[in-house]
Amino acid sequence: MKFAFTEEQQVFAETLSDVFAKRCPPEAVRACWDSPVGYSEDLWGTLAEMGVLAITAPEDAGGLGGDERDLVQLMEAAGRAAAPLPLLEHVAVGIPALAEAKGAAAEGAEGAAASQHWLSQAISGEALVTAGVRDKGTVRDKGTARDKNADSSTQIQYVNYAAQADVAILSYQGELYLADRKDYTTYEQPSVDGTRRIARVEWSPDAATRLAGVSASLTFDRGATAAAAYCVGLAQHMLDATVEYVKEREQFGKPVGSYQAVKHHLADVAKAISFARPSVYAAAWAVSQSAVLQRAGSENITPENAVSDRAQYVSAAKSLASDAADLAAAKCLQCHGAIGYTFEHDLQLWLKRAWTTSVSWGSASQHRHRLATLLGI
Amino acid sequence: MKFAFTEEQQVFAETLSDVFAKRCPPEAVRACWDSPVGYSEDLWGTLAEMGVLAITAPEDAGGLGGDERDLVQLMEAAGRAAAPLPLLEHVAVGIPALAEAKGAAAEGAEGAAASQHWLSQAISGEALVTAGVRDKGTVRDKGTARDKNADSSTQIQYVNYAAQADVAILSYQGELYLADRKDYTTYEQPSVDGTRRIARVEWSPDAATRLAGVSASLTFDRGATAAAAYCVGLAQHMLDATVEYVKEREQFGKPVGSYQAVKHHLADVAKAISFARPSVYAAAWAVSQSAVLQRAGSENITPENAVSDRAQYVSAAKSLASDAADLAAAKCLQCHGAIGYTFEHDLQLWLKRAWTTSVSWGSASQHRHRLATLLGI
Amino acid sequence: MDLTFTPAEQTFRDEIRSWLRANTPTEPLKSMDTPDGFEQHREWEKKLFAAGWSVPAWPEKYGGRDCSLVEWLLYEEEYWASDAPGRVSANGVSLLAPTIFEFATDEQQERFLLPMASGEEIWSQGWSEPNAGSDLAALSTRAVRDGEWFVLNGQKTWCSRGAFADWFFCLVRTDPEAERHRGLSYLLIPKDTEGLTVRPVARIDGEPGFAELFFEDARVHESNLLGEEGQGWAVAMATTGSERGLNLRAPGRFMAAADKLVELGKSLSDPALVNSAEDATETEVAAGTTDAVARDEIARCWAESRAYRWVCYEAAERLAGGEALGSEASFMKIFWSELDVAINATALNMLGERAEFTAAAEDADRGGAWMDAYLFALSGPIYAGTNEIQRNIVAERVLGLPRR
Amino acid sequence: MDLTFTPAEQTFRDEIRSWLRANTPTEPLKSMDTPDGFEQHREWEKKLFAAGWSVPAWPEKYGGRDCSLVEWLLYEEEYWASDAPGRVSANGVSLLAPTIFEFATDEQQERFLLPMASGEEIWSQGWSEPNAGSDLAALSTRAVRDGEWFVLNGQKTWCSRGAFADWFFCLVRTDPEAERHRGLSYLLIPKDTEGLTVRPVARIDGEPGFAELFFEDARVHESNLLGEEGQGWAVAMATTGSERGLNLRAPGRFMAAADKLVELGKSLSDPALVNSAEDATETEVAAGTTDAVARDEIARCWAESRAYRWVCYEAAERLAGGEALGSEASFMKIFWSELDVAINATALNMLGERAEFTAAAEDADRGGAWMDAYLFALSGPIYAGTNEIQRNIVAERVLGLPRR
Repeated sequence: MKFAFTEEQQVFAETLSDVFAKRCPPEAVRACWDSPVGYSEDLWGTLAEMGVLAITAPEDAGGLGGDERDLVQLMEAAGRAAAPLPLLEHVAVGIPALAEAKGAAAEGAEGAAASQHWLSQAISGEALVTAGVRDKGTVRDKGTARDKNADSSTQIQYVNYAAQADVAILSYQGELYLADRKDYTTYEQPSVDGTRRIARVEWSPDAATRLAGVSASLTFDRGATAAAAYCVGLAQHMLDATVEYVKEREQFGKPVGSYQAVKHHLADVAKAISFARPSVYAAAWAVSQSAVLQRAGSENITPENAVSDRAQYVSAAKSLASDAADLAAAKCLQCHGAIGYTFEHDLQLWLKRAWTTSVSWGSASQHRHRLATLLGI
Repeated sequence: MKFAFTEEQQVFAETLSDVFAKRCPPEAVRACWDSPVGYSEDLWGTLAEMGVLAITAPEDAGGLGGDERDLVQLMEAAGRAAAPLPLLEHVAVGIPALAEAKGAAAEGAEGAAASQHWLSQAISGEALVTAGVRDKGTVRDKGTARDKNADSSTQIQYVNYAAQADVAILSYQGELYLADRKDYTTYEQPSVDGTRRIARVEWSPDAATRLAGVSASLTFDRGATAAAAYCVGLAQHMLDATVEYVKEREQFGKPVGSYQAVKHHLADVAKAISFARPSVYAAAWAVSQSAVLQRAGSENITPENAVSDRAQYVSAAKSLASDAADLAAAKCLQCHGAIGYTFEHDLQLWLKRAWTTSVSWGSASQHRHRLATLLGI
Repeated sequence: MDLTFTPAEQTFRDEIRSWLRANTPTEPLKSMDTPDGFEQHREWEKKLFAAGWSVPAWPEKYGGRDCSLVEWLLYEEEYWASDAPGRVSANGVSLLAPTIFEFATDEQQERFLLPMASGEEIWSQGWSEPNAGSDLAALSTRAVRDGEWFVLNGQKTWCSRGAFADWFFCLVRTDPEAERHRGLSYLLIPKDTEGLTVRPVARIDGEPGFAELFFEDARVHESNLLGEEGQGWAVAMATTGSERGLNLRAPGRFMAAADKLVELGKSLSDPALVNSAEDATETEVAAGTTDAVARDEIARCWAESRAYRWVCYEAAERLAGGEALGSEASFMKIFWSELDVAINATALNMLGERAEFTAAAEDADRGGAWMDAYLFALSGPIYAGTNEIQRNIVAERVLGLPRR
Repeated sequence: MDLTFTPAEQTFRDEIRSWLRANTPTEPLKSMDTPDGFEQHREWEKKLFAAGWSVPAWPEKYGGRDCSLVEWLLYEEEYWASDAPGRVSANGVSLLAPTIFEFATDEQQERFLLPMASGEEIWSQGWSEPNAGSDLAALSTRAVRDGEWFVLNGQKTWCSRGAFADWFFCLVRTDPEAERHRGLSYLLIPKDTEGLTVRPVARIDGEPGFAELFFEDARVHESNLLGEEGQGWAVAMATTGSERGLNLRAPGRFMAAADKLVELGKSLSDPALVNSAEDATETEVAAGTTDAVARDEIARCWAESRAYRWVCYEAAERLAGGEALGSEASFMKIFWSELDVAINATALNMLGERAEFTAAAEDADRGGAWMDAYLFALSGPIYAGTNEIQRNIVAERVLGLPRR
């Protein structure tokens, strides 16, 4: 038992923090609201050059062979900067799934072959991968265009960067499929967060492109863990910025941060973050171990248990992290007062990313629902 | 629309408040912990002499012909005093049910006849009535002795004052029955609140004692409304007592009530009470109107709607009142600090009545569950 | 205690309900914080006024119906239940008008009330300053006497509707020697005043819902002084009572919102859409369904919307009996503002991944109205005195806890 | 980042688990706050000590195993998972002992540690006074030097386990001229000290869980002074760190409680017991069933119990690396105390009408253990510095907000 990152991991996280601080200030986030792709292609290129996109790719595919433990602090740093980048979709979810799509069953051969192609393009940054991982397709949302569509083989999902990506990893009935951009249709759904690029994706699953050997469940948990880390980063920045603000802002002749009500609001936020963060790190560890077990086949632990344990870790982490981000958003807005309620003030950039990230890849209550089921209740 | 009590009702409530203040101080509540019946028979006798037990009985039966609007502030005053008296069981629930048990169907003739007998005894205070109104009997709690019992006709309920009462009104499959003390067996279940006298009641419903013409649903709502009013009173007293305490108690050279954290705790309690109370009054009105409609048969409003509306009012009221009592208990204990955590300090008498009354006749979450169903969700 | 509406009340309710059914625009108006939307909403105000439904609680001579408080509460219930447009004139009608009725000269009442009721003149409040928000008494905008005129210098901020409003009601410092809440005066200021610059400020949703006012030797005539010079604080406090109490946010608004939440719950509670427990070890995390947690929250919101209703009917009875509301208005402000957040947050939580969609998204529920309402609701715990200040007021003035 | 336990850690865990399985009393002991129960618990301490499991993190010479922090956390997990009795020696072992290791003379260590570890001497804390609770520095119990002796006069209160304890560790004022936290000293006082009267005080559950101490010219020898005279505050603060941090409430305790809550959820979630929605217009309000609201709360409690676990393993790593915990201990105290209330409140809510049943009730779940645990948990947000004080500490010392 050693609950600590390696020195290498620490240095890497600090390096990336510096990159975000310099290259992704609030003005850069704001600029992405009006960009068609929703993210800074320039910064994305820099990350590709730095090898950041290769972190989660195996060494034999030209990657750095890292895992979720190497990634989790990067996602947190991105959250602190509210960086609008496809790190979650591309690096945390897409590349590991592509990398695992080998030794595929016959019906997935085309998927396996294509995935090798896309993997190298993704590592270099030449191609953008996105992912929409949901359920077996039995559960669907009312109010989507689904009902209007007569062709029942058409599946519907909401996927971030779907229109911008070159290839998407999409789930259907508990299996993952590789869908080229030309194989799906997108209908953009503008979000309250101007840096999101959600689209309704309509596509028909094709058995030939199934990513055999890739666990949809593990893939979902990768996304949820990355989103959880991002939530922690968002919350931490909002707290830091609010602490600075309430130290300076005076009312009734003293800093508003000297009032006990403000102190307790922010102490609650600090507590929520402090308790969510180690759970997110533990989830990253669990995902990394579960992936190893799945690759190696069962040895000491049955993969079944490993999957269940991993999902417990992930759902605990995402529920705590989503709650921390939501609490931070609510309390930090309240402690800012009216100034935080303006478009001009930067707080809104973080608020909106918090509202959307806390829900994506499962909201707090959805993950508690999953966790309760996993616990046998 | 006139949201106000009559002057008569106000005077009555103030009179009873005075009686409780004089005759039911904390020492008297404490004394009931060790009394076999759990309430002051002396005070109960005084209330009988004052005619308080006759409030809800119809005039033609020798009662005062009042309804829930006349009763609700009495229950609230009893709550403020934490008065351990069978007011809810006997006056709020028992007597109205007995009074309604006339014009009974043939199968309930015995119940109807008996109910007239018990009604006059109850009004005079010669007999004690209690009530345990639950469901159709299909839903039962694990962990009761039920499972040990081979005779499947035996029904189980937990009923306050069951061993002390002369007669009990018990529900089975949505119908009410009159059970003489000799017709049911009791197993006392000591409660954290030493003034409660809960027993497990085992009995076999007998069609001959069915209280035909009495709505179990309305009867349940009478109990829930009375419990809600009592909760409001409990919360109000805890708030008042805590306000006094934190004005006096000094730490760091000033009253602890001058600290913003303490202020906000108590402001939240005050808010919860202020918003629960009118809802409880509205529920009392709704129950009284529903009873009139049920007695008169449908005129302008279909009884079906009236029942549904009444239950909405009651479940809204009880959920708010239970939450107010629970919040008051939590915050007032916290604002008292260690002194409130002792057996010697009187706060504990109110805390324990709050914990038990907030749950009895449906907890907040149970009533929200019912309310959601009534709203069609 | 009789919660049945009288025949007269019922008739009143039927009348406004019928009128709204016949006249409420079928298509939602544009946001009142856009230039076009503002004028659309002004037209709606004119229509309401023409039918006598703009200010029903006012005297008939100013376009009202002299209706009772109970009738006014009914009017608000019907108004919001009908999905009628938001009231662009609310700052004038709800915040300023009570002060005018209490403090204005006859001439001022004649001058201001009818155009306010008719929507010809839309008002915005100019009280807060960059360094005087919660601590309103710290305001520093100066107004110096020059004969019949006041000469203003300073800055106001967070003026809702200020970007397009015709008039501002402002609190300014006329006696720089007096401390804090002494030496203030209450001025009514037309937007075209020379030396007044209005800068629109975008709200969190990007629309110019606020304005900043910059006064540079702006001259305001003494006929626009409301109440006596130097008595601005006392005059203003009458308005803050209105702001926190019944006038600004009637329960009908939240009853309608809670009812919409119930409808959302019904629409999503189709069992076929609910995730089955066995799937949970798979990747699915159900989206857009009404689970029991949401049911609990919906029931809580609905119960609270009704609790606020009864609190207001009870208050109306007391007000009709000659009592004043006082510090209890702080309870109400805390209550409705937090209820409003809860209602919309519950809806967004139920909508799951569709929650973030705006009006521009084809798949948004109710045209993105939940997110719009959420964004609006978030300002509730902040404006008109933060809820932290309100809790202090409750603790100190209602409960009597020591100030320090 | 490797959360797999090493083979050595696993062996350690297996060893304590086996021992507990073989030795944990099958019948629950009586309450440790009754005379009989106190002695039963003392016997259990002796048994633990004899097996080397009383104070595993202590040096071997004082009956410990010199185990690592991670092993100590594992020990606590196993201890609480096994349903072993509560630790009547906790105040000594967890609160006083760290101070003794840091500040005591060799003679004092020799004198006090072994009997503390073995349960022969049970300790109680005497810090709070009627007028010095949250404001501990205001304490006024006087200790006047008389040669080798201190002469004590004053009153202490809220001494947990004090009714039956053998020794008290007290903070007293030795220099009446010095202000507040200056001029205090830390004394170790045997219960049979002449001039010391111990008055048992019943806790909310009716058991004498507290004591008040009255000193009337009580004489305590200077050999019982811990640390230097006048340095009592600094000495004491080392202990409050322990009290709030890892030592007092290890995560194992809350993990075990959350696991029991999960079991309760499972036992009540039989679909046959769940009220069907159609019945809801009838009188039934379901009791004793696991609805989805409870599931949500159970999952939250479970997740939080594990969050606390990871926080502690992370802290253990930092402590092992030579870092100190500091003000973050305040986070932990807020967290575990509120989690403990939440776990037990959730259980009681699920039990519905059976929640109130005590151990004396035949139909109580787990012998009334949920209500007992709830009553105990309620003290958590109050003792060892109220959570309001802890939040101030977090805000001021961790976040750096201005004190006033």
